[in-house]
Amino acid sequence: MSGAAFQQAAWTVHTEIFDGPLDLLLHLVKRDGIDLRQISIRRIADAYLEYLDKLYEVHLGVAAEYLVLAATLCHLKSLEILPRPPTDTSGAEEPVDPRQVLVQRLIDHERFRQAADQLDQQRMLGRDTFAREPAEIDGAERPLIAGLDAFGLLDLYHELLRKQATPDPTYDLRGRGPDIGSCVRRVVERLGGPGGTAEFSQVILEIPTKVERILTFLAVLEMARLQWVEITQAEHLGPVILTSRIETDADLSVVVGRIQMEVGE
Amino acid sequence: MSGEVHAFPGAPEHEVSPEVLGALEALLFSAGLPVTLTELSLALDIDPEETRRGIEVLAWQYGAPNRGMELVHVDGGWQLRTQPRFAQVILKLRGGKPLKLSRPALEVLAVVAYRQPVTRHEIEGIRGVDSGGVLKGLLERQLVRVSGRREEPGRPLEYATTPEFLRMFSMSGLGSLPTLKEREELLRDADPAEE
Amino acid sequence: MSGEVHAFPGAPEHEVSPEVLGALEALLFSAGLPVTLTELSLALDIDPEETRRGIEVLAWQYGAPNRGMELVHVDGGWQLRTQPRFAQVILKLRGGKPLKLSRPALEVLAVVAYRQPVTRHEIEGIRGVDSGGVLKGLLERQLVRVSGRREEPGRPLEYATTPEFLRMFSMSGLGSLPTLKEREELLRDADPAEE
Repeated sequence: MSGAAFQQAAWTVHTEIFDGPLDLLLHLVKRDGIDLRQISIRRIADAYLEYLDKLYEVHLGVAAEYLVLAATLCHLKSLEILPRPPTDTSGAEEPVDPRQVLVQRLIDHERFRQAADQLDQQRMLGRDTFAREPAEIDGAERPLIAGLDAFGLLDLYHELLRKQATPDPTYDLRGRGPDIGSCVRRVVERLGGPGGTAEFSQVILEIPTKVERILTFLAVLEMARLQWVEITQAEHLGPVILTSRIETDADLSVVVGRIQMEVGE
Repeated sequence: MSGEVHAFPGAPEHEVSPEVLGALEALLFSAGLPVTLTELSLALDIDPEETRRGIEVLAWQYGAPNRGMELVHVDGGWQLRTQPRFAQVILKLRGGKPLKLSRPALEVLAVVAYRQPVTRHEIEGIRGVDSGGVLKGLLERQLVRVSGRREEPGRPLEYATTPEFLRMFSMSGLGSLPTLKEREELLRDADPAEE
Repeated sequence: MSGEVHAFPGAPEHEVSPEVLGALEALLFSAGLPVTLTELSLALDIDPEETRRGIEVLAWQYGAPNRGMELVHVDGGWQLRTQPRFAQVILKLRGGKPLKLSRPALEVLAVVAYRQPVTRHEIEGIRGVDSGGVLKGLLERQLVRVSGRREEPGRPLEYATTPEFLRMFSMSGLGSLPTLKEREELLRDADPAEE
């Protein structure tokens, strides 16, 4: 394979042709005409490793999941070469043949690849066939429901009043307006001493104006970069927790001055 | 919305291929909105005159007693619609589902409920957006009524809620509207950790 | 291409009044979404058996070469849709690209469809690749939903397909999924000696 052609082929590992290591393995099995019923682990392990090697040659990063399969194949290959330990006849359970596990995974993978093909051949709404939007029915004829109770109504009213109470601030252009320094101070004070924590969204919501919220957001990012605050999130979409890492006796004005310098304020 | 139904008395003489008729029907069906002769001709890659003849044949076919739609000339284009004589059954199939009040409607209702009698100007002051259309809808639905006129320059109309409003929110009277204080108490009781 | 079009070879023998046929067509046209026989019968105030005959006659009539739609049994109901041979002209009129699902999206959908309820871990075991992003996209498009939690350590979420999935792939129910190929069949297909 010429260099350019190979580069092209290698590149496709991360695009549509190989969607993950099993996909690549299946491709190699088919390419080399390997019979799945008498699969030689050595043959497909070698083919797979050789392919990964070529990827490294062209300095392409290989995703971790490709390496996991490589390790599994090497392990299987070593089992095939080593003599099998005598099977424990007293145990009722048949030992699982790791080769069969791999074959089963390849078969399942192929099975669902074909199922995906079949889905794609279904008459697809929006591609092969089109329906109509439901026609508008004259709303005046239909019964109305509120969708919320009296407390919900009150909440809405309360929300409107609160929005009205905090109009966008007006700025005196001669002055400096809100600055990042005061935002840093606010976050540090809110978190308390070292180890003090608060939920990030709470911290932001307590701040009255949009501009200060944005500045505080930037301040927190900058503080995290300087390792003065730790940002953690226990689970995806879970709450984001800020933890203060500033020593109690640290001079806050130094901290603030550093950030102001960093952001060029 | 009005539109003109073209009922052609006899079968049009024009020869139009079944394929063009089918395609025209599919296009008009899936478009929903009125489509012009030009748009149809471009999509089908045929002469506008042929499209016009096709439309004429199609409109005539929809005149048969076993058809449910009609072809209407509206807004400079052609549109498929259900025949008016089926309005009742359609309403029976689809009209039973209740309509939910929109967020703007709920907001205006909230302001009227807590501030009544209130002028449109005051409502808009609190919501920060024009509320004329929403208010009109609520008046038509009889959730809000005109209760009088404010004694100030321009004598603007004042709005208040109606018995229908009380019914919708299952309240015996305006006295049952919860207050801000009650709301705060409720929140404290519900989740002490949150305060 | 498969799909559940009921093309009746000859004219159905049933006598159905033109009025019922017209009303059925109007109902299906205005509903847009699939409508069940029961819903149609209630709206028309006729016997479900008569509705069924009406649907049969209507489906047969849509088989004529000059028609643009077809009557499809999908998601447990009946829906009017354009005939696939007009997909090109419709897309031309709309000026939009046809809907396309990516290969990974189709594969994840296939695993969810055949193995539901299924966990993310199981999907990734079959595909051999992280599928979180694809799954999220399918959830957003409402082709897949969270159906519950698996009673096992960590209580992982389980996923299943939605009615929107059936509608998109023109299936009357999960029973219409093509049968999965068996192990022996796949091995035979893959056998290089037989190619």
